[in-house]
Amino acid sequence: MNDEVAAYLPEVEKGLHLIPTQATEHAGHVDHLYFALVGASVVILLMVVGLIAFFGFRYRAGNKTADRSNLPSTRTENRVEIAVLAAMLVAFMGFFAWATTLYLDGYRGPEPAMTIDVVGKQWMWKIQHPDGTREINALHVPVDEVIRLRVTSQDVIHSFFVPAFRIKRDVVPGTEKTAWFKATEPGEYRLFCAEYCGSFHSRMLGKVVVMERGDYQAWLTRQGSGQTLATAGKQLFEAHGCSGCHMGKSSVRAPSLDGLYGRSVALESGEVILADEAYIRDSILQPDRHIAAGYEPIMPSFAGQLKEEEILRIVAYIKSLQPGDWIRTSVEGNEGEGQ
Amino acid sequence: MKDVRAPVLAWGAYLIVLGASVAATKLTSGLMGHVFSLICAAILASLILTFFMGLRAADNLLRVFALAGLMWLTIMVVLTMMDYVMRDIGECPNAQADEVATNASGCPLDSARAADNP
Amino acid sequence: MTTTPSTTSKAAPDEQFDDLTQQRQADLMGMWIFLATELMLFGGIFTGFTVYRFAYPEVFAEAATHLDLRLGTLNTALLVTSSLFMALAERAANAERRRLTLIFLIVTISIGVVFLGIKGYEWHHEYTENLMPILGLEFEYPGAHPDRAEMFFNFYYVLTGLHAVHMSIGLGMLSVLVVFTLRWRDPPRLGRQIQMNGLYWAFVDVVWVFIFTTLYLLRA
Amino acid sequence: MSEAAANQASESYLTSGWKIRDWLLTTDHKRVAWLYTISITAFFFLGGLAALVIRLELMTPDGDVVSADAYNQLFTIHGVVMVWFFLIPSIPNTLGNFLLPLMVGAKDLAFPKLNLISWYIYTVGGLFTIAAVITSGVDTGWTFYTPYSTQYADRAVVAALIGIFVVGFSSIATGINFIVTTHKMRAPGLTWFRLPLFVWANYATSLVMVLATPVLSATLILLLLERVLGIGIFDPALGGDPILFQHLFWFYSHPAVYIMILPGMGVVSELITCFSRKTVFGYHGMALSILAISVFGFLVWGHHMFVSGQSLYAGLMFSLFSFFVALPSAIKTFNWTATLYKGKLIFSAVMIYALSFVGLFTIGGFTGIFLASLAVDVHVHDTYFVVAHFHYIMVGSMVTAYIGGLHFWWPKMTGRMYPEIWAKVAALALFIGFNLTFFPQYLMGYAGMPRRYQTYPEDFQILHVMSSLGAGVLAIGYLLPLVYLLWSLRWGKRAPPNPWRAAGLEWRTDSPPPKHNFLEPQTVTGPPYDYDTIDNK
Repeated sequence: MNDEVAAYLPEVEKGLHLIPTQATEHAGHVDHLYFALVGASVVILLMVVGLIAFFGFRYRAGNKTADRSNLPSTRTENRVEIAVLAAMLVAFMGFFAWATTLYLDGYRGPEPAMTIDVVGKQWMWKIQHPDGTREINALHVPVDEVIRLRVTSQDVIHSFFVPAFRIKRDVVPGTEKTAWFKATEPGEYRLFCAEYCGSFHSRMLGKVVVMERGDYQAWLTRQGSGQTLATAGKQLFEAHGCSGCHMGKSSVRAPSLDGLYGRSVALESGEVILADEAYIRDSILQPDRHIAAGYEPIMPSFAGQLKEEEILRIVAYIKSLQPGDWIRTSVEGNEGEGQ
Repeated sequence: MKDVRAPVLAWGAYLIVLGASVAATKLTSGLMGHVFSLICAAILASLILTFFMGLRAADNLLRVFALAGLMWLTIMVVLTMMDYVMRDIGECPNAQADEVATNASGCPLDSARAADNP
Repeated sequence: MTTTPSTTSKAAPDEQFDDLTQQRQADLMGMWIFLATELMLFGGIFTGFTVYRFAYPEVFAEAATHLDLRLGTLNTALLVTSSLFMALAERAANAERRRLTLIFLIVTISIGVVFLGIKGYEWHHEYTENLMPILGLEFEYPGAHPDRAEMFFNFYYVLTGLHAVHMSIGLGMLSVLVVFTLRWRDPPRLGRQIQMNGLYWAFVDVVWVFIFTTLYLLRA
Repeated sequence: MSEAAANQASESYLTSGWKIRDWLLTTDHKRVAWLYTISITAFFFLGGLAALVIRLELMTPDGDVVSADAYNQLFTIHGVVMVWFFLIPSIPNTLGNFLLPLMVGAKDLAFPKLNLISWYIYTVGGLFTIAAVITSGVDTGWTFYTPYSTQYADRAVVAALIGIFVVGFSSIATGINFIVTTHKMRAPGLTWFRLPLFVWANYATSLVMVLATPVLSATLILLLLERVLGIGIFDPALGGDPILFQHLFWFYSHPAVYIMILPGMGVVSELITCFSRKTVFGYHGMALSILAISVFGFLVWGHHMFVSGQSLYAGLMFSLFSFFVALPSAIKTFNWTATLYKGKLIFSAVMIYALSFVGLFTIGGFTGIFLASLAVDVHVHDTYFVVAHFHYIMVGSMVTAYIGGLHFWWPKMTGRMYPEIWAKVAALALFIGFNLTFFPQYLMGYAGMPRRYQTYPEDFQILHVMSSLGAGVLAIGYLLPLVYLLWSLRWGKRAPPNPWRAAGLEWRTDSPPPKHNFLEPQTVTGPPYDYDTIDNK
């Protein structure tokens, strides 16, 4: 593998593992199903090949002594076919039930301990922890915790694939999907992009680092800032000039945003809309879409100016604002620390 | 020239049903009107199929082929909608949002929170 | 399939067939299968429309009110009238009445052209209202959710455009039939050809019924 | 009939007229079949060449043979050419075109001109696409997923889409032609359940072609409009859903897989019965299972989208249907094997091809069950496991059947015999080379090697090298028949009308057949594959 990506290759997973490391319980379960399938296929294949070989020898044209009388009647043929069909159907339904149960488990996880945002982008993985810590092409997680991933993409479809966890989730622009895992073994595991995404698809690699809980905390602290999403969002909010219109005295021109989240907002069109995450997000990217009643549609769109993870941060900031926060604190001061 | 009556009558019937369909749209609104219009569309289409396309006189095999197209279209629409109708149960970030007003991103499609393409 | 003029004598089928009945049945069946493929072609796009119609019901119903219902209705009526004349032309040809066939065909074509004219006028009207999100033209939509309304108009142009393409092909073939009728060489063969084209023409009408209903009529 | 006319009528279709016009404007289904055979062979070797460069690149973990973009263009060329310009038209348009009218006892297809036009459409569309792909490069993969194809990929995407769109009409034309011919032009006495399974298979294939291809056309139109006019049906910025594209695309492309494999099943059924000297086991079951596959094949497309973000429950349904579609395939495999029971087996080259088909199809089919199993699919989706699976079906089974069929009917098509020894060598090379190439890919797939990777972690190198070496052997398995079949055209032994003593109407006429196939109208009085009667004559 060339040098530019070598840095992202995990340390421990060297060597060819025909069955990749089982780093989650789910991985073990999937492997059991896999072995069962392999077993069934081998039996069937041996049967087919064995029969071909046996018939081939026994009924070769040169063998004049073989008994070729009493060919099965159409009726017998039908019976045999139905028997084969029934046997296959039973086996298949067994596999279907087994595989489906596992699949459902793999998608509807237990209550997560934390939710980590994953944004795919040509050709890197951007990861953002709940406390605002960010990393690229690496995902550090504590062991034995249920981790929920919220995945989306900034450009084309990618796919978040960690063989050691047996999980894969397409990362689709414009939608947000979730995946979860609970790693049981500390170590480093490969992260691949599994959906073709352009020139450097094969360089869109990363690693998942599973750490003991204490190590994870230490790692988080080492990452410095310890900035939460909301504080990071506040900085962006000010840096992009949002506060100029939305905050303080100037709120004549733009609605105040404290306590906005979860409220119903009356729109100029007469509709009433719930201010949820999507609404806040829409308002940043397409301000003209929902004009709050009594305001002019003068806000410019920030589409293209903000990166996906920056939007997530600003949304987190606005979500964190409690009613009256901005009135109590004139201009500078303590912002609400939501969540 | 025989059998001119049937197509002309079909044409008349067509215009009447069309009028009813348009009037229904004008007069009523919402689901009932829509369902009525769709039923009217089915009637209009079958009028054409039966009287202008000679399906009335055609042999069964042709009817089977005509129906096959329809069948396969149904398969496509039904199975595709099976995805969309049930999309994002438990996955949509706003699924728990209460019933207040129009949700800015009513599921299902738009867990697709409008994107940020430049 | 059968649009090429033939110089073979009147009663003989094409060389691969045993007799005319077989040929006629084969032609009919081929045409119907072709129509089934056409149905699936439009069906693919209708499936997409269904998905979004279901996902954004209010926006689509609202956006539909920006189409001209009067002109749409007029066009629907016109198209069925042309189908009627096409059916009459087929019967006239089978009765070997040349003048009548010619008149019916020309009426069919004229109505088709008027249909396309009205359609073009509608498009122009939407263009002047900035409701044509094509080639980067500005899209100014007065209602809520302009982006999803744009999706509605995308489907509107795809469906009506594809339909207009089919209309134009049909008009081209009908014009060829007019020439054949003028020549009047092999009337039974011409009858078959008119029948085949009539099927196509009526099918285009069927598609229009659904385009009209789903785009114009399912409105708020 | 005068004597001259009688002579003319009995003259072979190959000898009557060798001017350019006699070939390029022919409406004789047998000559059109040859036109198709030539174009298809050219496309096959072009696609194969791309595959060889890909395998060469993958010998080492680094990207050292071609650039990243060139690699992506290569697998796009390989996919587009092999799927649309080789696999889909392969058996139907060559063997099918040649044999279908012969097998039903007709003078020609129902619409001979349409047949010729379809070849022109196919060739022009194919060449246009190739020109676009080679000169300016398309790097979307053959799947054209949005939004990559609409907003990010290279410019020539438009040209490639137009080319593929155009070629779709050739499929539709062929489908219509075959269906009508099968329905309306059967010889007297040739009832549905007396038809050879090859005809059944081509009939079912045609149904799929006719019902699925237009949806591909619609999808391509939408892609084109999005790229050219900015009508963004799949554009997330407008609330569009990129996954909708996948639904529409796979509504065609999954059934297309059955377009590729069903004719192969038909061919193999003919070959096995002939060289077992015995009727097929469970004829009705075989015929009906072909139809069942073509219908059920339409209900399973969502299994390409288990991790794409379609709804969980849609995933469940598609998984269930995918298990169902495996049932008729299982029946067929079982019946081919059971056909050998109490036969008089002759292990000619053709039989070796047929039996390798059964083995490879069993492996390919069973790994399909892995992929239908949701939880396993999540892990192996978009890895080399999938690549191996569909190559076992499309190359291992389908191409083997095609080449086997070509050998079987070669005497009929050309009037010449091929050298049997070389054919056996080629058949073995094909079988060994194929397994060496693709079996390691199953292993690396489960080990986590994603597909469409130009560079990869070193651990996988050993398996990649095995695979690349296998590809070399496989190439020999393909080149050999090309050489000795061409050789036989001139130096091969003259073939009698029925060198295999095979059943079926096509063997009742001369090799090669006269222009109108049969000198007298044929009637059928008994069941197909009546080898008892033939052998006891």
